[in-house]
Amino acid sequence: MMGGAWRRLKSDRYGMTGLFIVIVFSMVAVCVWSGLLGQGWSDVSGNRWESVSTTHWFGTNLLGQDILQRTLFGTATAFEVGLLVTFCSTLLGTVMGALAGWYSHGWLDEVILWLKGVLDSIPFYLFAAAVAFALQGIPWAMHLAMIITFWTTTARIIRGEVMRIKQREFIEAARAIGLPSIKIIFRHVLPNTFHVLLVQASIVFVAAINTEVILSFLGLGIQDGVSWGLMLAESSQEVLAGHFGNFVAAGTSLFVLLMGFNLLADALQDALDSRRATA
Amino acid sequence: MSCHALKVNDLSVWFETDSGRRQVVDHISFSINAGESTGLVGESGCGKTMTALAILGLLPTSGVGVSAASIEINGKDISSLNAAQRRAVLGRDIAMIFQQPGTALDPVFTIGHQISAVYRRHFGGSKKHLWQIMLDSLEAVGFSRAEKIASAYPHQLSGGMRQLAMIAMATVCNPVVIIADESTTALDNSTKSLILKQLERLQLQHKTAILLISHDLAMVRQSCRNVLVMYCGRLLERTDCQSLYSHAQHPYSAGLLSCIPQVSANRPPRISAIPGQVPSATDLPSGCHFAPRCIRVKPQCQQSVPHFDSEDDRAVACFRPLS
Amino acid sequence: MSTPTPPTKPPLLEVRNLSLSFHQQEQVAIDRVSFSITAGSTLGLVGASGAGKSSIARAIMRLIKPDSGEILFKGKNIFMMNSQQMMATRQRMQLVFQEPFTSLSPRRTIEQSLLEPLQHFAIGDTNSRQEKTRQIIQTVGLDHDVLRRYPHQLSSGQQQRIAIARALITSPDLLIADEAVASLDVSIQAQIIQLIQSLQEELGITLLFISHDLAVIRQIANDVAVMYQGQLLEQSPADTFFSKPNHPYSKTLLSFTNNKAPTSLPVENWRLDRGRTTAETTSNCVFARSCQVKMPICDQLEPASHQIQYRNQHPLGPHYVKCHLYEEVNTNDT
Amino acid sequence: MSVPYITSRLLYGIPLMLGVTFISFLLMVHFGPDKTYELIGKNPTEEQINEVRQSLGYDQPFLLRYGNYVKELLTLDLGLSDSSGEPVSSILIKTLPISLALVLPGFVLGNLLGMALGLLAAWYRGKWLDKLVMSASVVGMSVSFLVIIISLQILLCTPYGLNLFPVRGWQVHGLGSYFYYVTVPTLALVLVTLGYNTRFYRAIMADEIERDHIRTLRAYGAGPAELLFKHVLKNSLIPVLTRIMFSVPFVVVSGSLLLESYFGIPGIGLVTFNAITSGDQPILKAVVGLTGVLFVLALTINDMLYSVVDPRVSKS
Repeated sequence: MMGGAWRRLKSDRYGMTGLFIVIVFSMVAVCVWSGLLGQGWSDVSGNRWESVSTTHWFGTNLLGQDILQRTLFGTATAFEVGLLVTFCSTLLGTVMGALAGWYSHGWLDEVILWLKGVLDSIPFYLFAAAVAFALQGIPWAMHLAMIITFWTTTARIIRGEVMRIKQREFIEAARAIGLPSIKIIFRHVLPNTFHVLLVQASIVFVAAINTEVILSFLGLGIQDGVSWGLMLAESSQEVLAGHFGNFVAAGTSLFVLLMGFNLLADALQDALDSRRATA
Repeated sequence: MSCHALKVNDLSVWFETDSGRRQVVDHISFSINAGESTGLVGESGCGKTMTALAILGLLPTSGVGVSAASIEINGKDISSLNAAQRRAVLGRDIAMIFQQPGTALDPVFTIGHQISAVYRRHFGGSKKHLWQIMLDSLEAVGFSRAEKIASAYPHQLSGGMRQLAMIAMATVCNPVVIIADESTTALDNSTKSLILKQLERLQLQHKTAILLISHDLAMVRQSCRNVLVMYCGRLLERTDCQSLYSHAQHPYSAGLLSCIPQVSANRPPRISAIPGQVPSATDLPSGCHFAPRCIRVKPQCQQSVPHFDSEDDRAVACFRPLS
Repeated sequence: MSTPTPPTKPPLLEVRNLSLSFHQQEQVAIDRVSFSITAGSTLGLVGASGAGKSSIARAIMRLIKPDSGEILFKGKNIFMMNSQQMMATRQRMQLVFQEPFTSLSPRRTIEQSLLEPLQHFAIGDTNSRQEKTRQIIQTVGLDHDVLRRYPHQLSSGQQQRIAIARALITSPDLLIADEAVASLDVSIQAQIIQLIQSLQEELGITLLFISHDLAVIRQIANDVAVMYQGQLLEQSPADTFFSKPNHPYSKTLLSFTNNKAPTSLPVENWRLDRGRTTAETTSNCVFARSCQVKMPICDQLEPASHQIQYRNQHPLGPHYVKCHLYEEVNTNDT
Repeated sequence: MSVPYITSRLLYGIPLMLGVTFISFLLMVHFGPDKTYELIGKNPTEEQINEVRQSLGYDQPFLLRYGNYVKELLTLDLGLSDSSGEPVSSILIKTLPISLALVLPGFVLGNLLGMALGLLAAWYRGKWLDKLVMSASVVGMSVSFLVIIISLQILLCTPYGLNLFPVRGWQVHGLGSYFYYVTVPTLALVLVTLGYNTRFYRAIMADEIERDHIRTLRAYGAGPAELLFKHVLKNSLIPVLTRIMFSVPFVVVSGSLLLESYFGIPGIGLVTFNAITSGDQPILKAVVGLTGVLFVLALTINDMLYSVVDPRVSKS
């Protein structure tokens, strides 16, 4: 089944382009983490607002820091935020969604739905501000805010899938031989939500990177280190004076990576579509 | 016999796929006279529904190919009409009843609104007039409290009632031809036979021609005069119902008949089955498509396609027909 | 012709006064249903959709909990069993569903699906389990190479054979088939009926065969039970039922099958494909509204289930009818 | 729409409102920063500290403080702003109209355009037009809000571009000046939402077009206009309504937050932004609590609209 999906993905030009982009960027991130790239992001290596040259490919910023180095380091930051938020919120969303769906219309489902409803009712940026307000000084406030709000969508999708799968006869067949619920969920229910999860995870990844930019601009984002969001926030002061280095470097990187993920998510959706897989 | 209610001439339907053409309807021709019912039988996946959708021109335009020499209703060719001209014919001269009564009607409009909209589209008229026409058609299919049904939404009716409402919608313009595609398959046996009775009664009244598509030979036997047997996109046998059941000529027809369990006071004989299964449209056997499952197969069957005489009243596409 | 079953033989499965309502939908699913199946015989449970047939199957498998009543398997009430006894009982009864495709777990190979019950009940070791799957695949008329495939790679007929194989792999005493041939094409349906018939002969399995189609029931069942709106209206040996049905509803069902349906009935009165809500009163006969031979008493009093006594005919088994018409005959006779 | 249905919907909203207010209370009041030391002088005595804590209500039990917070929200008696000393409620009343005037045009246009493009793409599903619209919307979805704002500013408001509109600010006196200041923010809002909206509406409409009852209508001679504008639109109203209701907080609140802080427009967004940066608790807790409550109210109304739109809803 997965083989067929991979075959369909491979024949999708846009999807493969997306995958290529994502792989290139994640390799940059890995290089930054292992100390091969972007280590000079905070060094003052030139004068303020130097223009493009062979030593500074994208010029320098206000403080004379190399914009290329900062962009490369920002890639790693983007992946840190993306991976952490995606992993935690997907895990939380899957557990909550599976519980709510399996015990649908029970008290547990009601409680989870209520919690989801409450979290969905507070506009996200305000919620992030509130979390940052409550956790003053803690650098993970932004990540926490994203995880707390992003799991609800995953949970809603998984709940719906589980409720749909629960109706299927193969679940009744498993219950008829007395298989305990937990085994049924892990063996027969969750594997059938895998394709939905994969697509949803790539959407969450995009949302996380996108949100980091806005939160950084609002002063609620990354506390130490540098990110594309911080660079864009910086650039908003500079563009009026005609310094486009930060804006072009961070804006383009952000666009290309998000585009790559969006293309990949679309292609995954098509390739893993169960209706096409059964046809 | 000069003018048939419905005359289909050399109709083909195929899917364009990555792996090439998938022929789902393969050059079929048939005709139905006014006031007669013809059954189109065969197992699922043999092209029955595709035939119906192609006649009405309802197949999607991308990825699907349709060709026909002509499709005539009362002698008028509808296969060459443009979209707007075709819309003027659909519902007025030819109507279709679908398989799933649960989803075939729009859930957010009342039954009455949907039926009168069909009539208004083709003939217009005042609101009062439309309402009366609609009530008449509901009463004609057997509803005694038509007004109540008219103001109901589809979800408020049972499956059988929805299908009856669908029949009212099909008959409101008094069409020349009605195509019923597995219209009773989703219903209980009891509801099924009541609905067939209503359809037969309306047919007698209005001299409508009916193409009854079904996999259920028992049902076709009850309500049709002629029968077409279809397999893998081709017609294998055409005959009147009586002769099909007394002596079917094609081995496939005979096989299908022997598959039907019978209700009888004495314990019936053991059922017999056709071995194997319908091949997929991507992997059709050469020659006669039925040859691999046929008990009377001979070498010739796998090499060439047996001729099917499209003009004759009785025809069979077989090199070794049963008597 | 089957030999008459001696009345002393204890039934494999006995259902007593089973009742069940779906409170959320306010539907009466099962209303005081009692019947029994002797070992080795086949009971055909017939009725329109929504009559409660599937609910009975699910209650027997303990997939849903009835409101009241008892289900006895080999004389033991399954609701009183501890988990160990229940585990042993579950191994002895199995279920086959209507939809072949959704019966099989889509992301597991056929072999994994077949091995699951064996592993769960800890039957045999790894080798003997694999041997068993090969055997059972042959029993249902398929080749070994389907074991490595996934459900969506098989045709619906093959899928249903696999579903039957999975049900048979623990060598159960009771097999419940819930509309197991209803969604299949005629030629595939005939093949599956043939398969079930040969399984009956070779394995002597006891079968509860649920269907809305009397013609299919005629092929397979020794006894017939008719359900209507949650109640059991008639139960009799198949040969008796098909030659001389007693309950007016049974007669209607048979006449529909032979297409001798009455057309005079206003269609709003067809309540044949609808269930009964909990709000509706049960102080009358449930079939009274659609009955063609209704008497005044039918609207006032619910008939009891009576056993029909035969004088001349050799009884093939007990024959129960829940209708006022036969109450009178019976009281006159005794 | 029946009375019990309305009541049940209203009752369903109550636990949600309690939850929303409770969470904002927890985050901003209970776990929020302790303001005692900002209000007192150097080397305070124990007594002074207690006095200030008492005046701030810190000595009261948890539930009572929560109760007071809910009461503040209900009576709109929200205290004074830390930074300006003005009553919070009058700040909100003053700035709300500006925010609405700023984001509503973009919100409405973004949805209308998205709907039109989605309908077009769904109707020509699989054709080149569909592919074009879908590719464009993926591009649109991949551009960050901030990048769009900065790009538009460069292109339209600076000498590096066309230099047609003001770089920032909001001096609105009439319709002319309104258009002068609102155009660039509106364009930004439309561009950032259009990709998502188009995809969403296309998915909904494409599903509806595939429905059996649409095939029935085709079989009975209904033309494309009748299919699309009568049946497809009416059947897709529920997801569309939900979408609009759910996107209100995102677009109106988040949109105004970002646009106003960027363009320096004195609406609620800017007030909130300043409150975030300066830690002005009375304003933040009022904004978060009120938007949450308003959102729950909107959802409740939304649920009620369902039963008007779809006859199946009030039954189940």
